[in-house]
Amino acid sequence: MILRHSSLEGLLSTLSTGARVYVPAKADGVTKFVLYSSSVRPDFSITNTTMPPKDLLFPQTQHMYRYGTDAEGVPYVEPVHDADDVIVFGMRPCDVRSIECMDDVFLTKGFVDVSYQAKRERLLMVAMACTAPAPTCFCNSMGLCPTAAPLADILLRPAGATDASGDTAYLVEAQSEKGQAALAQWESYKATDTSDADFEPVSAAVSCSLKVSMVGVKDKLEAMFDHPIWEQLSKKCITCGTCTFVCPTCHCFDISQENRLSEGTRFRCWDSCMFTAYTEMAGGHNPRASKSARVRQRFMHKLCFFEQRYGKTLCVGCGRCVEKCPVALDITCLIDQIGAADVAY
Amino acid sequence: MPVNEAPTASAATAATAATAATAFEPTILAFCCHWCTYSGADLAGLNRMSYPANVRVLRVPCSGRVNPQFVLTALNKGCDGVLVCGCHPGDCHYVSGNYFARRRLMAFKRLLEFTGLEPERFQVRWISGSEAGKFRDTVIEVCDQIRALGPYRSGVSDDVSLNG
Amino acid sequence: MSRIGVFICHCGSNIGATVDVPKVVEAARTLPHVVYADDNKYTCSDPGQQSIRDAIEEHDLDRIVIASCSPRMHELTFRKMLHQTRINPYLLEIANIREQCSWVHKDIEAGTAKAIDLVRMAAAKIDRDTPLYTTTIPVNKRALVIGGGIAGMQAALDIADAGYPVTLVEKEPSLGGKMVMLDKTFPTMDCSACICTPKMAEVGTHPRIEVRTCAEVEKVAGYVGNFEVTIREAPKHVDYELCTGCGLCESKCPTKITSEFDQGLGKRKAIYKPFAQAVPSKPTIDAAHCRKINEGKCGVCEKLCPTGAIRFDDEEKRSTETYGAIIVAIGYQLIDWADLYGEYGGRVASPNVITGLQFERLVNASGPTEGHIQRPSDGTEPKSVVIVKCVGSRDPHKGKAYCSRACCMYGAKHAHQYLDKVPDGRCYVFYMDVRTPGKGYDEFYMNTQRDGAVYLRGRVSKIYEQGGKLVCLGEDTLAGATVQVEADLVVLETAMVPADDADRLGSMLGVTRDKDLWLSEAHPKLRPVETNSGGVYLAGTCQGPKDIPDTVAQASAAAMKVCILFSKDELESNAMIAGSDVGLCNGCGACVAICPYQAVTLEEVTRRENSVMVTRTVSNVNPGLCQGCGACTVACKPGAMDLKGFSDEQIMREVEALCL
Amino acid sequence: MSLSTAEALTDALREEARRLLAEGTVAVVVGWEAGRFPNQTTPAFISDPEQAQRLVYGDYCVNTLAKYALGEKAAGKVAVCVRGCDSRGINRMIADNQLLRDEVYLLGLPCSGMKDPATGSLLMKCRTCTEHDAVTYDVLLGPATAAGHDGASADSSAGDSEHVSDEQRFTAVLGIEEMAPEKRRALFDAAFNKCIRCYACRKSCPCCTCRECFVDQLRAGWQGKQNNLAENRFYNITRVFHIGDRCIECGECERACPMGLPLMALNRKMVKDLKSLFNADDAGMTEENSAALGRYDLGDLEEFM
Repeated sequence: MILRHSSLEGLLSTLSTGARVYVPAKADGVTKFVLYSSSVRPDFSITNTTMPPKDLLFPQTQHMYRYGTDAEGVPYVEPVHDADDVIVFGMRPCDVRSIECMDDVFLTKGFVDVSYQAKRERLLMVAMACTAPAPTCFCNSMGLCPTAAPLADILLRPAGATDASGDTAYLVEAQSEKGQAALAQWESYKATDTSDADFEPVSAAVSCSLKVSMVGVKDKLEAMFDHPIWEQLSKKCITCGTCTFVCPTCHCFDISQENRLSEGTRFRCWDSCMFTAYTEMAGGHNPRASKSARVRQRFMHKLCFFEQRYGKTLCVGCGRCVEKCPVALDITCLIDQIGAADVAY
Repeated sequence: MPVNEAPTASAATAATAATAATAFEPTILAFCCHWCTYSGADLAGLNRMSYPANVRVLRVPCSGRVNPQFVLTALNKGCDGVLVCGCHPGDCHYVSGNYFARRRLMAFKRLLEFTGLEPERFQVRWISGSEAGKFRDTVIEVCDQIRALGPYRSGVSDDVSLNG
Repeated sequence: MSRIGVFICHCGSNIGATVDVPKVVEAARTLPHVVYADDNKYTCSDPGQQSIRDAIEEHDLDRIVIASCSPRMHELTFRKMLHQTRINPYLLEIANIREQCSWVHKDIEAGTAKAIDLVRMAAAKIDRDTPLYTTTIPVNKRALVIGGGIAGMQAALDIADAGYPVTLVEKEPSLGGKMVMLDKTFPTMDCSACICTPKMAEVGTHPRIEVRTCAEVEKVAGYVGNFEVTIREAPKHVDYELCTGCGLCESKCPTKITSEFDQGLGKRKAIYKPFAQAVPSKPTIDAAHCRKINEGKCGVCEKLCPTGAIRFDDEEKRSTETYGAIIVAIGYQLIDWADLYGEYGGRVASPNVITGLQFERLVNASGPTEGHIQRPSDGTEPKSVVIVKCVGSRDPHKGKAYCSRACCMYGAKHAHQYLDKVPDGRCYVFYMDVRTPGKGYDEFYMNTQRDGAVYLRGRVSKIYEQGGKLVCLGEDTLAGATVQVEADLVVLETAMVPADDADRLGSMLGVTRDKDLWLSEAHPKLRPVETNSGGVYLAGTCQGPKDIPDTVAQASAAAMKVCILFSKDELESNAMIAGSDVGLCNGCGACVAICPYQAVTLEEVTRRENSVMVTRTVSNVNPGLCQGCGACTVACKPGAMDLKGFSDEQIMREVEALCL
Repeated sequence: MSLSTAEALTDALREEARRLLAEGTVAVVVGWEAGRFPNQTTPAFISDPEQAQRLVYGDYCVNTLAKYALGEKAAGKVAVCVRGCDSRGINRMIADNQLLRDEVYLLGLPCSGMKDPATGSLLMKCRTCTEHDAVTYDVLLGPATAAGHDGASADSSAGDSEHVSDEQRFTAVLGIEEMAPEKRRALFDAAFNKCIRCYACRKSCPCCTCRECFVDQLRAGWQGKQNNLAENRFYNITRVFHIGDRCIECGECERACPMGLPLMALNRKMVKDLKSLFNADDAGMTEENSAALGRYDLGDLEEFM
């Protein structure tokens, strides 16, 4: 179906009657996916929101269960379920790919994370193809296409050009059964004066200007654990958690609890492999005490270990870390350096 | 299943129940130095003065021991107001503790108010061991002020969703 | 897991009347780690204490909460009780449900709820209590007295008489200080030297007092009971072992210099005793003025000395010794009025404008004029004298805001002495107030007025010379008129200010200085001779202006404090003190700067960190010095510094428990 | 600065770095090198004299480098490129006993304010900078900046035009102070709400040199791990309070913050108060530690009574 930009608002308010709908928007100066309401102005021109949508499945703080002892001293445990129907409207292809990576971690290989699963099952991903990748985007190099998002339930592809009225139109395609079913609610908003056949969506040739070569990177990295490159590269890293927290695929967490008298809550929070405490053991020993070891871990995980385990890189080329790293420790430069490194593989 | 409701309910809760939920009763934490204000509070008892039961005294050796982080914790954990009391400057049992406290807390109070905290919610007073009346009056005054302000909203329960 | 016992006291009906004690007991039983809770009619009574001891045994308690009266009342009682059990006496918290609950709240419901909260706070806190132990530090029973004036001498004598060895350090060549410069002492008009010099002799000959003159304290390390003090002695150039004090050298020395002792009014030699009765009664060579030392010529003294005691090549000596206690008795000096009071002539004032201390030398029989009051300018007897009080005192704009306390009396004394010696003279005293609080003081003042001294209430605004006279312009505020008095001599009763050394010594000893740099006592009312540095005491005017009786009284008081300290072989340190976590400390030193007791120092440690040996600087708390105020804990950003018994975690737990 | 100035300074910097490394005076030189994107620079660590030509200096050297001295000093003496902010950071760390002056060799560089590579406009942190040029250095490469920043006061006149008045420096603080309390609360609640606690602010701060930050310690009641308004407020206010009397106002925290929190308004609130209340010195101007909360004066204002 074809959807005109001008009818999006109506669609979003209809959708938000049955689900929590998140749209890209700027809130308090930060671009992210914001819960849609009439006061929210979605901005589909944002190429990549500063904060990825991952927290809709994997919140920064996730309460897991409450526990305690009751008045008779009998212990109890109460799981926390808080999943709602959620629609993410306007995800970029890289963000969709990041969910694919998170699915690998939280749902496959026999390890199912119940709270992730609960949210994931109630998530509808509405993707939006990119027309103008940002200078920091490099998803092509990571094997993605800016105009395709295979895992999305519904894909919106804008027209290659704005039509005479100045109103952008989108080609809407369901890519899953869930998406197909969801489209029923959309019917009343579709443009009736044009048909899919007449529509020329944004070209598949849209491409990122930033390019790196991933050829041999994984294999080289396998041989580079003790390479001096890590020591050099990590010097400028200040070991903040910015890259991990803005990364759509970083999924590490730390479980802790807060107690009050005889009850408490167990929760998990995002953690970052850049933090010293990430690997610190109870006795105080830290197997990854040095900055270089932590920097190595992060990039190894992104470009090597994840691929070994799940067959894809854990970097989707969204460029968020490239943009936000306060010291410009740029993963694309690192990939270039690995490519240039004289390492047999 | 919730636990321990009746016996461990806080005074504020109990007091609220007593007045049939008509009025908000604040929980106020008072850090009092052992040497001056704590003994002033004891003297108020000795003289059978009367003041609202909303205040809970937490004894510290010196007002210089009061870490501003304690104040933030108290507000986060559910106190509606925090009072720090110590010896008058010049009378510190430990020579200079309250001079340091005075500087720290002056700066800290301004910082809290800068971020929007009502000035009444965090106050500092110097109350000597003989100023039982001042202790009572301070408690009454602070309690009235905070009762008028209503409960403090720390945002501890507002889970921050980054997207939303 | 701790095993807490909670004991709620009824205190007869003191608590029971407005707190439902059984309900508090019920609530206490539900608290985490509370394995036993009970009430007691009177917990502090023998049966009450016994029931706690029994419960500790019976229920295997490892810490206890007592909800009763204020900890200021019975904390020590209950700690002593725990001494008789296997529980560490510091594993005790008291919930104050009497003074701060039952006695101030009339509503039983609110009172009970608050009592429950207080018990819950105490239980939360005690859950994180750890056993605390006092440590003992040895006491070196030797005292150091700094300053050989009347205060230092009195303190040294008292301590030595009590049986302890004393070292007395005096920076001048003789003991005696300011008192020995005085002619007579008010109000009794005893001859000052007559009562001071016997003390000097007693100190000089006391078997347990070692006197070091021309000496200064250079460095102090350590703490109460264990001070390491470095003393520097300037060269005297005379071997006191050989010198007999015959005085031949002094009489033949060709160099004459202005005498410090005579306040610039007389002369002395380059090899000299400051005054006849000096102790030690042996001369010193003033190297700055000695011809032999400076020009290589002369050497008369060396040639004449019958015992060969002269040592031109003498050098300064340093020694470091251990003392258990230090008394600071460095006295005062007079304010340098000339810079502050240009209207009195300032630096170019007439020589006939003198200070009270100069007057003392003028009127003294062994002074430069042999007791004849003469004008310094021409040696004539002044027929009119103006005495100006409060020069530099009570004058915040030019001098000091405080009252120097002794000047009213010695101003009256000077008027009396002048009128006594010059019966036809006229004496005017300009004053702001006359303050005579002391035994016989006001009578003395009244007598001076009867002697003929004219008291004019007001400040002198200008003094200038005219026709060989000094014209004093001032105001008589009682008459409401300006007055002009012509005088032959003007005596300025100038303010006392701290000795030059006070600031340096104060910072070395960790004794705070007040805004005027007087050394501060630990408490203005209750600890007047102690300082905030353990083992350091104050005597005399270094603490603030005072007269001789007060100085002597304070000196004896300080000596008594030292004797009390020395009556023990070991000192028990406070158990509730700060301690630093070496692992967290980054050695920034914020705690060092903030500690009023100089208890925190930075030191290097070498330790294994993450499998590597590392040497770093970290802070260290001296348990002998720390008083447990906790100011350092707040200065410590990473929370490495914590206070035992009031730890961050304990306080946080209390806060949390309160908010449930 | 003009292109020719930048080039001349870059040449001087490379030459000095090469010399220092070749002569063995220093083990490493910390400066900037070009990044991937136009005008982008990134911190550079040069230990081989042959690599000195990688160093650049110009209008886009946005990183304040001081804190790198701590990480590099183990290898030997560290040469650090310093402007006002970097040098004050070095002084600050010396005052905090984290660094010895002898462990660093400071290459002073003139600065007329750095620009945002994305927009070409003067960085926020440079607009309110009071000290452009290094306050301490071992060698000065190029003349001190005579003219002001390229921003508002640029080219006004030669001479002392670089002075940023307290009014300019505290503009943001004054603006917030004037707001109604509810508005201030709303402003900071929104800011604290969006904080993701990545700790880039503390990691970039030359005053944050604790071995283990309070937030990393699992202490009951201290700093909770959850991300919510209350905990985020606790973190942000405590961070300010921990560094407020030592803040050198380099603005790195705010620049590093990926979420755009008004961190310098918070820092400067304390700087301003301590200055007006206790006559506090600007931090990092000397190696002395004059942190206003580490001392007191008997005559301090009494408002608590």
